[in-house]
Amino acid sequence: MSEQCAVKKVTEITTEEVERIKEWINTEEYKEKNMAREGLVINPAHACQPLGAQLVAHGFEGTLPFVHGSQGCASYYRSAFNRHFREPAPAVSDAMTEDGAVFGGQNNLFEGLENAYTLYHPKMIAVFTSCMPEVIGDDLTAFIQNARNEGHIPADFPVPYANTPSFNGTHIHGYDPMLKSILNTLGGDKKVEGKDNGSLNLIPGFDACTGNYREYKRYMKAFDIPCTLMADISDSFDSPLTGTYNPYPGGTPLEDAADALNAHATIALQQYSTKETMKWFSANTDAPVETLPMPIGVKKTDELLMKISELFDKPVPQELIDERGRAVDAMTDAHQYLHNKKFAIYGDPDWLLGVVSFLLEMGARPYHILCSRSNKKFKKTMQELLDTSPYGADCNIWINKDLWHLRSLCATDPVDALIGDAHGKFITRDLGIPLIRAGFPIMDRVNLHRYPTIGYQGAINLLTWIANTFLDQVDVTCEDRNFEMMR
Amino acid sequence: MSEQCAVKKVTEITTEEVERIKEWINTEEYKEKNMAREGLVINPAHACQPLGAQLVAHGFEGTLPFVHGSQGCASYYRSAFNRHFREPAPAVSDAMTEDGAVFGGQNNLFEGLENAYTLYHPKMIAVFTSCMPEVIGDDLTAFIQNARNEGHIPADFPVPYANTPSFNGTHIHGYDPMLKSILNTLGGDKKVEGKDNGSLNLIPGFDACTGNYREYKRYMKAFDIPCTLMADISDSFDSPLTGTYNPYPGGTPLEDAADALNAHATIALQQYSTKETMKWFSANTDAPVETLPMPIGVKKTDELLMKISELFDKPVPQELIDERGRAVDAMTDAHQYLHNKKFAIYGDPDWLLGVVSFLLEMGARPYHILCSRSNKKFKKTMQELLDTSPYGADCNIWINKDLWHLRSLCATDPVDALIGDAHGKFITRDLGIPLIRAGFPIMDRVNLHRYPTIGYQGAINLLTWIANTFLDQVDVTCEDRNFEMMR
Amino acid sequence: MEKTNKKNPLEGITKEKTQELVEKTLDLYTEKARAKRAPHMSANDPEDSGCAIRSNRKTVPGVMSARGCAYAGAKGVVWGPIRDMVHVSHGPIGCGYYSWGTRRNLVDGTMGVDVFSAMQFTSDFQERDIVYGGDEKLRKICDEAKELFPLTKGISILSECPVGLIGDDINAVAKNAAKDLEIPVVPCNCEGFRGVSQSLGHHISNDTIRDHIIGTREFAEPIGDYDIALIGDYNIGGDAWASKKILEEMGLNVKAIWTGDGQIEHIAATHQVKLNLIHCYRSMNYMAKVMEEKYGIPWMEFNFFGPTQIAKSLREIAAQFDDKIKENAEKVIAKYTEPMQKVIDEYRPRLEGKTVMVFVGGLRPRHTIGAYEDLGMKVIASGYEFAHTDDYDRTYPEMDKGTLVFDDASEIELEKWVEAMRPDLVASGVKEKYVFQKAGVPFRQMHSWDYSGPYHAYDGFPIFARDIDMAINSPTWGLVKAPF
Amino acid sequence: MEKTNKKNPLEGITKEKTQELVEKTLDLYTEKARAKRAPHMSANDPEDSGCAIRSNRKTVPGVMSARGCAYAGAKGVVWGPIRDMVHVSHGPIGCGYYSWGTRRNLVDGTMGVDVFSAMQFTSDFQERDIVYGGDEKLRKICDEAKELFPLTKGISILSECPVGLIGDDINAVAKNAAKDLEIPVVPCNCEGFRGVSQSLGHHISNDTIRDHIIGTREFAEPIGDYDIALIGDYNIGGDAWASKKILEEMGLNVKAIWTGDGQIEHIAATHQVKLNLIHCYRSMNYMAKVMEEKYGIPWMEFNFFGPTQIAKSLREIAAQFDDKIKENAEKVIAKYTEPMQKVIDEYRPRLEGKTVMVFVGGLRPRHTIGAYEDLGMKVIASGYEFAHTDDYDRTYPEMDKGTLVFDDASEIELEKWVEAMRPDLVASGVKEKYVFQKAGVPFRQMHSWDYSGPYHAYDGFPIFARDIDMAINSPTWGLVKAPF
Repeated sequence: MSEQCAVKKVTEITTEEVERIKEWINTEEYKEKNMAREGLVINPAHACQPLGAQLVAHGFEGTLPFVHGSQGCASYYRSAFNRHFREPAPAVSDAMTEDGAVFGGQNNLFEGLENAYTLYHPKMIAVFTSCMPEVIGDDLTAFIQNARNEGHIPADFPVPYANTPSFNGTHIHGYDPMLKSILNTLGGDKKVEGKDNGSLNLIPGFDACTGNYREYKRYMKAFDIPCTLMADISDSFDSPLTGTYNPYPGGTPLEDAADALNAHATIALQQYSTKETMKWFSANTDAPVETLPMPIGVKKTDELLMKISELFDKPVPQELIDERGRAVDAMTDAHQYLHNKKFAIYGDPDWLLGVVSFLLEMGARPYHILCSRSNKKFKKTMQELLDTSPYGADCNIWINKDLWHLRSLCATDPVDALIGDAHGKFITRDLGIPLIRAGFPIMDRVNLHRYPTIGYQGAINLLTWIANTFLDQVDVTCEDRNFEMMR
Repeated sequence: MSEQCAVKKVTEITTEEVERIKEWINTEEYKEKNMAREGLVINPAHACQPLGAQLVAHGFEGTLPFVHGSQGCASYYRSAFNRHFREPAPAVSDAMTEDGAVFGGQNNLFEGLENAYTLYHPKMIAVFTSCMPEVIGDDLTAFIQNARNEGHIPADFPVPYANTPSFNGTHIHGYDPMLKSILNTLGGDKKVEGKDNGSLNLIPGFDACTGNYREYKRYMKAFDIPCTLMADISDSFDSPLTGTYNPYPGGTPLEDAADALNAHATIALQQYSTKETMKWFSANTDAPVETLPMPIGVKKTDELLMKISELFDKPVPQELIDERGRAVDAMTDAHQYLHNKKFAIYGDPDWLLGVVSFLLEMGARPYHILCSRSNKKFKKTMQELLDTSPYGADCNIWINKDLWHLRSLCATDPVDALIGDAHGKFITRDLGIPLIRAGFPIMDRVNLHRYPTIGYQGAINLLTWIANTFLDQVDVTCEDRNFEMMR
Repeated sequence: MEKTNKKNPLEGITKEKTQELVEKTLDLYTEKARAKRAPHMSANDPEDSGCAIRSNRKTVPGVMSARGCAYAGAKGVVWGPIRDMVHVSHGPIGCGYYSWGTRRNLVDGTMGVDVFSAMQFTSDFQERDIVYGGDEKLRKICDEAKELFPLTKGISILSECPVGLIGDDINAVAKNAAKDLEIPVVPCNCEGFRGVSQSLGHHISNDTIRDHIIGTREFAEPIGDYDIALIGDYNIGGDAWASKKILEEMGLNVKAIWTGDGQIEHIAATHQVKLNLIHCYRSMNYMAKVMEEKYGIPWMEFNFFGPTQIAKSLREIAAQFDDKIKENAEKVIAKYTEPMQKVIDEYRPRLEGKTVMVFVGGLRPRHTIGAYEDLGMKVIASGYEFAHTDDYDRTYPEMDKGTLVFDDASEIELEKWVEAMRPDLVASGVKEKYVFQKAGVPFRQMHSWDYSGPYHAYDGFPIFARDIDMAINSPTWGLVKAPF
Repeated sequence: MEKTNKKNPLEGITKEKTQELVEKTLDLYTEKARAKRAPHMSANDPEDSGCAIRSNRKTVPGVMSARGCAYAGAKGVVWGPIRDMVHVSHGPIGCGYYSWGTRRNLVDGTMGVDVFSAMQFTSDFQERDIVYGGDEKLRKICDEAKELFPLTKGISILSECPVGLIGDDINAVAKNAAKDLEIPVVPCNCEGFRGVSQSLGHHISNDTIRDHIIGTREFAEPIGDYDIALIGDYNIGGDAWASKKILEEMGLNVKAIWTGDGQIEHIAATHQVKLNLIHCYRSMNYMAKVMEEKYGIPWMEFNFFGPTQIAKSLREIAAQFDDKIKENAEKVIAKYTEPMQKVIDEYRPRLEGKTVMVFVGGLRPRHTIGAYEDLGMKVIASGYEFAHTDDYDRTYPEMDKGTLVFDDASEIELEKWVEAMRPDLVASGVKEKYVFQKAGVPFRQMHSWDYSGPYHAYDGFPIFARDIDMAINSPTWGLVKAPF
């Protein structure tokens, strides 16, 4: 930039240029160029590991999430949750700076743990890392042991920790090690041979829908089976406004979590965000350990209920059978609004498998399925799901693609609606396709995370949002002569 | 038309004429003319009495609604329910025709009762009238006694009946006498001096939201107080699809209804649709009989819970206190989307009082409140409610006006949104104002009647619909430069 | 009659078995009711019409009938669709309210300005109107209608039950109002208690059109040889627009439509057309006959459901005209052959051998048979809500031997038959829809096209095919039985 | 310091009481942390700046800080708002993801065509990039950005933590790419671990603008006497548009905005303007000084919050120009006096005597004081997230004696202070918002204007007033305490 050439004049982009490019980015030619991208990622549909770890931490009783790394990281994770839930997200960091790069972060961790323990009176501090300590290779195991030895925290105070490098996987991959570490820290040594506490460990996986957690608990109550719902954020991120701020509302009771290895059975409801945790269960208990699909739609919910029924030798409660029937009723009544409609869906792999399953149940076509960080196994699993239905034929699975890819796909091979988080809204604006908001994050609408998307009521909710979005669209876009009272 | 003048030519309305009138009907001048209407009613926001009676009938165990009158009436009531609930609405009529006008409808009633009893195996037949027998003065008391005497129905078979003339009041006024008659028929003679069965009679009033009924039951379960929810349509009009048709799913158990006079207390949740019934309770029992406002919004829900708590000397359950806090939280978080927004609302009087109360809680302005058949008492009650809040200042209450009046009002003195049933959609189309659908009937969207509008969750639901409607509108109508990720 | 994967949908259907089913169904009734209902249902024999179904009788009290009333026939069917008039539901609030926006008779124009069909006008009778009479109010209503809707081309007054019982003289009011307001004001005594079904409402309305409308206008332009009227198309979901389109493609001029998207002055000048084409025979055959008698206009029935019947009808219509029209008809048929075949190729494999039970009104119980057959399906039972003998006479030959034909079925009969015959689709009305869906049986509303449409003509068939397929093959049916 | 219905919002606020509160707050800490935090908070004394607040120090580990990092300062504040460049968040996925669309720096143009601010570009580092370095990928990214967005006027490369740790040479990559692609490609080493807050990110970014941009363009049209640049307005919710509007109304030409709705070539030519007007002193005073030194451009601070400060600023700005501009300024002030008075008349009665605690970044902790005062309110506590000494020097005189001034507060301090001082409003960020709302305290996000805005200039004040009123007076606060 310091060359000695004559200084150029300020130029303005002409309207013609803008119009030309505006058209061009909707073309097949542009799509080809766009899909060929190798380096640049544009509008990705995923965040980084520590976010998942922090979600887990918020889900345990009295637990303070603790970011070992730069303070800005913690601010980012916290505000991401603030915006989605419109709730506090108390978490601290140990504010590593340049000197950390040189000397490592042990001193920051010491001081941080001591202050956090003193100021915020947590029952547990859950430590996870952001990039910096991962790059420089901080040894958390040693550091935390040293912190105990040096009295920065009491010897018996639980400090689970997880390595959650942001340059590997996504937020769902940070969920797993943090959960495993918490369970191992609290109860890794508490397995009692032959003991069966009669309860179910239920592991939702990364899920930012508080309504889902409440629904899981309601289901288990209906079964009358004691349940330890792991990383239960339903109260942490949906607490009453009473005039008194409580930084730790709700969460999985630590005592229950500590007894996890003595449970009657363990079920995970996502497979991609719970792998390590489930391995840990399998390695440490002889009780049944099952990984089921996320129960979105009728069939996947059936699967969960049947499994619970089988594991606990209890019939599915009539209350839930009736709910099922009501969901099927609603779906039948509204099938004509979704039948053969094409959807573009983007999000986390387990969630995608669930929503796709639901759409297929409705005779809808999950036409563009986009998972921004995933692998061939996911692609295969998804393809197998698509193959179970004629409505899955000719549908497309896109892995390791982003929302700018999706924009090109929808511009050249359109769909009737998008389903996904708020980040898809630019596609819907540009292409005039409605967005049904679900998943994480939703920072431009209120309360949606309070409504379950799992289970039978979740199916009704999804159906309501989708069908009524189409009906709204008809009423807005139809000609006067087709504007009608009934739909 | 038979004059001997030259036959005129077919004329076409010119585009200019259309444009001129199209503008004219939005003017102040037109509004004045329109508001001055004395005879013609255009697009009314209310139906007729028998519909309310039929709703009540559907709400009791094994009960077959029976229209004494023209068969077309029954078809109309049934299809109105079919379309709103997307559910069966089994009901019969005795198909009176011309000869009924001459000889009265006794023979039709005899034959009808006999056939209905034989074919549909009801546990109770609830008879109500449409116009014809009301005009000719059929004596139901005598007819039904005669039917028993002549063996068309068994002597002890319950046949409550109600006079529900369509030329008087609205659907909410048919609810009342039918409910009273059912309770009187089943249990009018069953009051046992000193007996208190410990339960609460809860009377929702005319309400076509199945979600509300379920919510009432859930509340009472949370209180752990036995409750007889009267005219409980929650299963009748939201039954599972199982492959087997059951004409009488759910409904208030007749045995419970028969014991109503021995309840610990009775609460009605609407005042305008339950007057006769509540008089009957007051006359026949010494237990507390209370008429509360429909519990829409936080304050009115508080009132209900406090009353239950007081009557049964039980604290409000923590579960509901937490729900309250979560509703207040959601309302606080979203207040900025509703604050000072103007609404036009139309519907039944009790429902209007509830929705207005909720809007005032949100700092919103219920600017045009329209009740198509009501009286000065309602107007006064509503004005008192408006007077409790600065946001009620300058708001307008319109009684005995219709939706064509409302169109003029909204055209000349606009609002930000309408709240009401599907019939308002033409106003929203013409004037570009969004419609938030609530109330009865909604025949152009799915599932909305499944979501409670009462109670704390109802407040969250209303809030979600309203706030997200505005946010949708912003995202659709804003300029590109104001299209944003967060809202 | 168990459901199997049969390719022949009629397999197992015999006169004997069907008659046995009829008997079993009648066993549900008391003796008296049985006697009344027995003549209304029978196994069909296309070659022997001795099995004639009794029809157009009073509905048995206490059964669950699908029928409406005379008012419904007048407001919902004949008068309501006329777009440029104010149709006043005269009497209490309900009748107009329930029939508001629920029949999908679409119209072109600007609501509240030059078209009014989507609106609901009523006199909202109160007790005092019953006691003191509603004539004065009615007159006020006419004045207000004209004042607020200056472009209205007329007013119809559709009486509800009380009006006929309290002795109001709506004819006198209408006459005076017509004179003063200088637009037709048509009194229609279609009180709901008259007759046995909506059918009488059609007839009464036809009479009022005959007495007050027909012949009161002439077309501004000269009459042409190809001028026709389309009678008995109510433009449900745009049906009339689809029908009109291909009639015009074959060179005919559709001068008036009765009454879908109808314009009253065009209807008034219909006496000038060269041919009346009648689709819904039931509701309007009487008018065709009147025009034939009075003005010598020939009329013919036709059927625009499904490509086979459409082609047949186009040729039959063309046969009434010259060679040019005949050639045009062939061109139209040729033009649509391939697209229709594509529809059939797409959906027939998914629908082949499926069976249907039909129970609706008007023309559909027989007219839709061919459309189902184009998709490889069979109507195994068909019934009318409010037919007359001439409807049944036209139906027997269309139905296979042993299939069930019936009249004014009560819901319990339908349930019994569906249980026994297990049709793959029930095609009936909204009151029946959710009953059969609860029973796990696919269903389409065939009065309102289930909020879809059009189903008429070439534009309609692809939509019809798609809708039938999605109803029958929706994967939601696979969810009905819980696995636990 | 109990909350009362006092009309004098400062009643009961004394240096002693505030200092006592400070001490109590510090009691929460360990000795070590107490020593670190103590110098960051004090009771104000506008006449005695001896109480200087310590600032721009490392955040204490383990407290709940509101601070961001250098990357946040570079991406979110300085570079991100420049609309016509592709800003690449270089490193792992998260930083770019979390900062995507969350700062409301609005832009004019067509997204993905000629403006890119609402988009998120990242190199999405994977393990292999950490191990083998990301330079090659970065170069590919530059090429792809130029290919897919041919109208981009440049590329910024905003380094995240790992980049600085693994020894990548983004300067070399950028230099080559700039040469090949013929657009500025600006490497910005704003790794999050650098410095103590986003403040260093601003500085680093300013340095890169200085080194790579300033002086590389000249305006196409001749330079005029009234040409100015608007520095430190990030167009949150349209702020810069509101500011620009009245500057132009008074006859000035806003040639460049730094950086809200910014255009890189205009920024590059800013060295030609006659005056730099600086709103957000914190983030950009350095650049103003650079331009003063290097190009002799005078600069001045101003304040566009609330009519009192706006009028004062307009006069001060005008004082830099000739009489024409001075007259214009008076005209502008006169024009808006009545509408602003109407706003005050509407809201002041509802807000008179209300108190505010402010804790935000940039200029707002002092600049918004006057706007609250226009509404009859008092700021009783104010603090900065990432200020320097010069910020505090400018703040003491604006705050009343005994009010609380603080730096880099941790959440627990804020809680303590709010509990004790019971302000009627807390004005801070999203991380604090729901904490204080849970405590029943009205709150507005004052980084993002809580998704409202603009708040700057005359267009902004009515919106500011409305928002403050609705936050404080929302009837939802009356619902907080359950009656049971």
